[in-house]
Amino acid sequence: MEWQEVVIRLFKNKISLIGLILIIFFGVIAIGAPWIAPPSDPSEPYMVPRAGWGFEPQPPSSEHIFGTAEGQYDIFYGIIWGTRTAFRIGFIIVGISSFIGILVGTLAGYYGGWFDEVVMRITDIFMAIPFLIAAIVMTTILGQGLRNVMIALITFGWMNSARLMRSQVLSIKEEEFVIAADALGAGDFRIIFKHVILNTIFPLVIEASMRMGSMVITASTLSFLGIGAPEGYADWGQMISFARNWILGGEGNAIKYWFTVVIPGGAITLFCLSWNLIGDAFRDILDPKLQ
Amino acid sequence: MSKEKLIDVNDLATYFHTEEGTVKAVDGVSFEIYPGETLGIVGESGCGKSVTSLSIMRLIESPPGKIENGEILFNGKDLTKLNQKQMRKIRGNDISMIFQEPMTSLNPVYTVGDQIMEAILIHKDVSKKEARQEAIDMLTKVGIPLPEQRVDEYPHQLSGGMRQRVMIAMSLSCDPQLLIADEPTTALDVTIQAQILELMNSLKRQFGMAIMMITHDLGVIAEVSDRVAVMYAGKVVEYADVKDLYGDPKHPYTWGLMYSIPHIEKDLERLEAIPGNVPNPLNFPEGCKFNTRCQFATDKCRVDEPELEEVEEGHYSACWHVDKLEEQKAKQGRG
Amino acid sequence: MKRSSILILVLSMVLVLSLTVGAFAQVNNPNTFTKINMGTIDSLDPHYQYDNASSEIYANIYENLIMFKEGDITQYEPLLATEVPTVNNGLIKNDGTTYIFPIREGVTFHEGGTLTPEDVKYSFMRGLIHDRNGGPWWMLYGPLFDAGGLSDITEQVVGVENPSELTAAQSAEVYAELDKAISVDGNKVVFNLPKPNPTFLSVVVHDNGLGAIIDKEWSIEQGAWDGSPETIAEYYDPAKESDPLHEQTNGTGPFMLNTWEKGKRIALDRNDNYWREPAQLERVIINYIDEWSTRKLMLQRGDADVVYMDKQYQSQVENLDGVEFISGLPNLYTGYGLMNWTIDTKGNPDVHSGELDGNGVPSDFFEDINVRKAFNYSMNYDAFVSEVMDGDGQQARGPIPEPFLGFDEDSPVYTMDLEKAEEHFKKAFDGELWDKGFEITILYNTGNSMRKTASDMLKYNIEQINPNFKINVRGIQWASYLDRMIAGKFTLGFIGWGADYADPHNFTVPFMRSDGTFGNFKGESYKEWAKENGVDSLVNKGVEVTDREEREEIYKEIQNIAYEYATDLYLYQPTAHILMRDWVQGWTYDPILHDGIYYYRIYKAQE
Amino acid sequence: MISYIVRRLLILPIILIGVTLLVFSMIMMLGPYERLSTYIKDPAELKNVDVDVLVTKLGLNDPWYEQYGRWISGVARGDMGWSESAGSTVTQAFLSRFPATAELGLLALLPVVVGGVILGVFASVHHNDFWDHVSRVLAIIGWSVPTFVFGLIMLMIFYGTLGWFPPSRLDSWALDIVNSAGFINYTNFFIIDGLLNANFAIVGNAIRHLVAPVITISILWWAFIMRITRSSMLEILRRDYIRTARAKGVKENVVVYKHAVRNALIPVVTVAGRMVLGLLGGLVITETIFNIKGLGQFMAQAAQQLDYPAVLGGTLYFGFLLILINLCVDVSYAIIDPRIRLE
Repeated sequence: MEWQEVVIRLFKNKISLIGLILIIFFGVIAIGAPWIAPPSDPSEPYMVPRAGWGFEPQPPSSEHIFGTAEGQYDIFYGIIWGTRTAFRIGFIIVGISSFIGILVGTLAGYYGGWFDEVVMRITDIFMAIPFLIAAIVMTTILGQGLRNVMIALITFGWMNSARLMRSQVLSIKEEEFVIAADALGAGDFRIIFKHVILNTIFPLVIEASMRMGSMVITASTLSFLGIGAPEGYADWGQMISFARNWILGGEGNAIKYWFTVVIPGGAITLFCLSWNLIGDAFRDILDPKLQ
Repeated sequence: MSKEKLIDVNDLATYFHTEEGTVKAVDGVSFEIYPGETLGIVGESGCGKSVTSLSIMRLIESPPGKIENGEILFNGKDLTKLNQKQMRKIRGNDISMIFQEPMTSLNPVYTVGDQIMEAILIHKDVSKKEARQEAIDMLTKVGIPLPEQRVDEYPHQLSGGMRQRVMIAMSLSCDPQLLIADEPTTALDVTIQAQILELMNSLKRQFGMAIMMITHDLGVIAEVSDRVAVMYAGKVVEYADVKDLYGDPKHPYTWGLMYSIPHIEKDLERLEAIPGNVPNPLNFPEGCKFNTRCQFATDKCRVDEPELEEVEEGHYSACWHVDKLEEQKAKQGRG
Repeated sequence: MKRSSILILVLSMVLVLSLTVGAFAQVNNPNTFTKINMGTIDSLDPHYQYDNASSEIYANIYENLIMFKEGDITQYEPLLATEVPTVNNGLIKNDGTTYIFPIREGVTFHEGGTLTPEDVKYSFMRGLIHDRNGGPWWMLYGPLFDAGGLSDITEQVVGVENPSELTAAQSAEVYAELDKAISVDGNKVVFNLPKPNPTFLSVVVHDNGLGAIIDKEWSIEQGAWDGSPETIAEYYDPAKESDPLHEQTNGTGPFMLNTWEKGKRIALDRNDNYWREPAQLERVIINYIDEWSTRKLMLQRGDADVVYMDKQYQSQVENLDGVEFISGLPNLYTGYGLMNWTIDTKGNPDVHSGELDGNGVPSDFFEDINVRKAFNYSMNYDAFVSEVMDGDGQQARGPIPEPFLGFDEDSPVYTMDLEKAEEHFKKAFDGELWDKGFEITILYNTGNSMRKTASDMLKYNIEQINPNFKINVRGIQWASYLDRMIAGKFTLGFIGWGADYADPHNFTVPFMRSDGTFGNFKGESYKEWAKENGVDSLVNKGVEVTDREEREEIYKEIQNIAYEYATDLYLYQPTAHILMRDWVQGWTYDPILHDGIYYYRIYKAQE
Repeated sequence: MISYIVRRLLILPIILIGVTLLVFSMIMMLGPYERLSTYIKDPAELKNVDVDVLVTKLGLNDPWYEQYGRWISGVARGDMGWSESAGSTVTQAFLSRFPATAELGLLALLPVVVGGVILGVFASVHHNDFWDHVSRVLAIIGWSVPTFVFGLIMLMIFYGTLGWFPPSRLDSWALDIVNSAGFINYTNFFIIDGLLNANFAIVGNAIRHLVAPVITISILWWAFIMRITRSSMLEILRRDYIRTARAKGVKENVVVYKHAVRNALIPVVTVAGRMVLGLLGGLVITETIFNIKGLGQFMAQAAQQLDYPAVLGGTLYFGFLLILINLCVDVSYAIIDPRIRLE
């Protein structure tokens, strides 16, 4: 299927259309952040400004339309700039880990033999630790900060792509056109890239779009555990972690601090939802067996 | 003829409503089958022959497929009017079906015995033990050696020919009146093909059922059929006794098929003898649907669609220019 | 059959559900007290433990010779001794170098032994020999031997630096030295101090595990120190896991151990053979739950009687039904910003260029008194007290917190004054700093919002003074925080100290003395300065004199030095609080044990 | 089959040594003083500590291979070391926390897999109609809500407001019974022990405490299983043998549940196996919020405190589990699909 047709179908499918609209919406916010929420200190736009030094979150007001979180961090500012953080986390982690996965999986699948065996055992080793726990260990060791979170999530996030890629390569390796190219004397590198990768990339694209959302959630989980983004950094997970100890309200009013949970929680859920909707629709469109 | 028709298909139309538009897979097809005879339906892939058979079984996926028009009278009952529950009583019991790919038509996770017994248990009031015995008997009848052992094996343990025999055993297990065979031999190699056709012929005599044989292979048709319907683009274009058809085709399409046989070894999938491609089902040409590939096509052919007409006794053809074809045949005969 | 058993199961579940949901008694479980705490218990060995969660358990199981008077940490009452030694009753003799404790009779241990003076001597000797690295025994080595620990003594007596390398003969020699300090005389135990020390009683008092009395015979049976003078090497600095008293207890206190599920829960049962009236509560359960929301819900539902709460969430609980919140309790704690006078700039990202070039700070940045004063003038103390601490607590006036000797509420303190800060910044480094500017990263340990806020305040104010001043605030984990302090790479960061025993000496040493805990992290130039300017000798003098007024003057002087030289940034003394159900009765505040509770006097009743 | 299992078990040591080396080398990125923080959690503990003595005593300054060798030879002797964050030996810490996690995990696995498969089959049968969209979107929403938000909301509703499902594993009164002499702890799985002791109040109480965390986990993973089941079913439903079955006159329900589902389960088993490990990781949050002192919460805590004997022990444990799960997956393939032979 041509890519133009894929795009057209993505727009025709109601479910993926919702997802696309949401992504575009978030994209506009991310690009427009400096105008929507002008930073007070342009050299550190990702540091959320504080409206005071107290702890108790303050409800939405005309000055802080989404209210302030624990520590008087402005939620509106955090959400707007956090959109950029979310895209950055998603694209960088998914991009780099998918790239590593493609490289490792393709080489292992294409060359096979002992090389494949060794590479797959290494993959097994990386997969032997639960993802979240591995990420916690590594982030703790590297220290707090978004960069370190991303390094940790990439380090333990490439194996699925690699295995997927390898199985795709293995199944396509035997097909005629690859063998034909081999016989014609095309170099290894060209064979791999031109034929194998181009013919196997779609399942990986689906997987990647699904992972965009869950990586943002994992990163926010690390923030929730106190080892993610530094305090005050514009990051949705961080904003939710501010809500952690206020989620049950107070003084007989169980939803007194709703805004600390609902607004950042809603943002992260919608973001994750939109990528998943697209990924899901993508799969339906690209899976020839489902036509 | 005096005999009662077993199945009488009248003006059947089955359409698929897709996002891109409506596909008229079967568009006004009529034929009939008498008890004990074999009707061959022949055509290129995509001509609607499989959809016709699935329409009779009422196994068209809906949506997007739908029987839009026509009737299918089976022993006088219109199958298109039955609900699914009534239909299930007929499927596998009165009408059964075997498919092209014996490799994929059997469920890989159940033993062949289980799968044969399933049909028996649905339609006959017998115990499991009896059903098993019947299944073994059926396997014996279709010529599978060591049936007691084979009955507990899984499909992947059998060869392709064996599997097709299992499929036949399964479809005949309830003594159907009509067996629809959808390309039963296409996926098999030539020697096995012959064995399977031989088996079907002998079983037909033994069980006395009618067969609707669907294939793109004129050779197969010649071997087993009594009468033949040639389909092109959702329509029957020629309909005749097998001898008449082979001796004297009355439609340019059939004629094209025939004379391509010697050149490309009976394999019509590629149909190199007839120039041009099968038209896009979403966008059939006006008039006669064969006009884009027909050497005799005239303006009339591009405007009006010919109906199936009796050109000789019992020989029907849908063509404006049967005469031109005759001329051509005469020329070639001389040359 | 199958169906009916499922039905029964479902029905019984419904029954259990409805029963427990429906039950809403006036006072939940009147004889069981449930506390929900955070963190974990380190050890049940009273001589080993040195943390808050453990000392709460020790305090209810074991007893010391004396205890604080209820609600007053300046007065003592007898506990396992029958009298508190004073000069007046003749039990403190020889100018305060001899303390005599008559031992109570008829006290039995939980496992059945009877308390004797020998048990008392054994308990102290065992602890002194253990002296685990990082443990509490330095507090007693000071008054008893004028030393820092067992290794000082072994070096003095036999010249061996590591006590675990002692031979049996050397061990006996060392033991003889230790033995001089404690002796049994009939039913009395006598302590001999090398010189008068006013902190002695506040160290051995109940609340401090090191003074806990254990049963000699029982302990030896369990494999604790065998009482032999020759085995010091074997029992010195024990590993936690091989300590026989790590998870079993045998005290004389009002409660005894039922179960300890490590990291989860500990249950204590009433000691019905207690030598005083038995406690009112039959059982005390302490659960450890780290999630505040869960703790709060359990309190709200009456499933917990007391829960641990961080101060910043008080707005959530102030008006909860059936919940009592008491705050504003004096807390013996000083929080301050530690300034490293000699920063190790090698490979240290926090000093940036590491030089006075506008893009970093030099190693001796905080050695300049003007820089220190400027920083002190740039802190928003009022906002910190009123907003961050919600109005509870106060600005610190130096290392010594209220109500210790030396604390004077009229003493001078810094206030936020950006003009004065500017003035001092201009004078710093002969004006060079003002012209060139600086960039520094100050640190807080992640998860500590108070410290982060204090750092943010400094950043906010100082960056206003001069556009060339740049402060970064960086959160690092406790591991790295610790590492940077030890390695001398710390720049400025907030940290605090809580009381081990009720004496100002416990604060002046770590904060001010050159070899104190924090003094060690302040760099070489501070050490020199503290020695040369008499800070060290002044701190030591504080425990050499016994006269109260004389001591007070010394401590006021120390407070004043901290102010005058702006040695660091003294920020706050917080308050303590407790959050409990309103049916909890008989609770009094004990600033040393807090958040721990002494359950002996507690009972549950609706007023 | 047996020789296959033996061969799989033979690679176990390779994986385990590899994975512990991986984690160990990560830990060795920290300096000795940083790793000391495991033992010193509060500035107060620095009083009178000679940090260098402590570093030497714990051997934190030795070359990495010596430290690793010390650890691995301890493991070979069955001594996994001392966990500072648990306050007990690593083995003890794991044994005491394993039942809580296993009980929760196994109990959650059932609704996750069964519920996910049913949802997936439901959606595939209704392919592209209203119900397909609704169930898909709901499942994706479940997947998109962070666990910590959902868990806290569950706690707020079902404990805070309604009082139905309290946190932790048992109520206090039930814990007293469980800890009493009359109650025999066969397995420390409270449901099973309750049944074995014929004490149904304990069983009821244990179940009550498990409802909320099980739902929290299920919501998250339903989407995962459902998605795989759905696409696998859609593919299977187009297979020829499904048409064969229909042509035999088999009822639609039987076609779907007998002929299609069993075939569609093959990829589901693969991902379910992989999910188990992810699920164990995901328990970190659930256990923290619902105060279940299990392995997930313990591992997170140990990792954050750099309690490396516990982290390494956990790595061993999870590595072992991975091999075991993969083995189970392979064996269940062979059971589901007769074409697969384990050789």
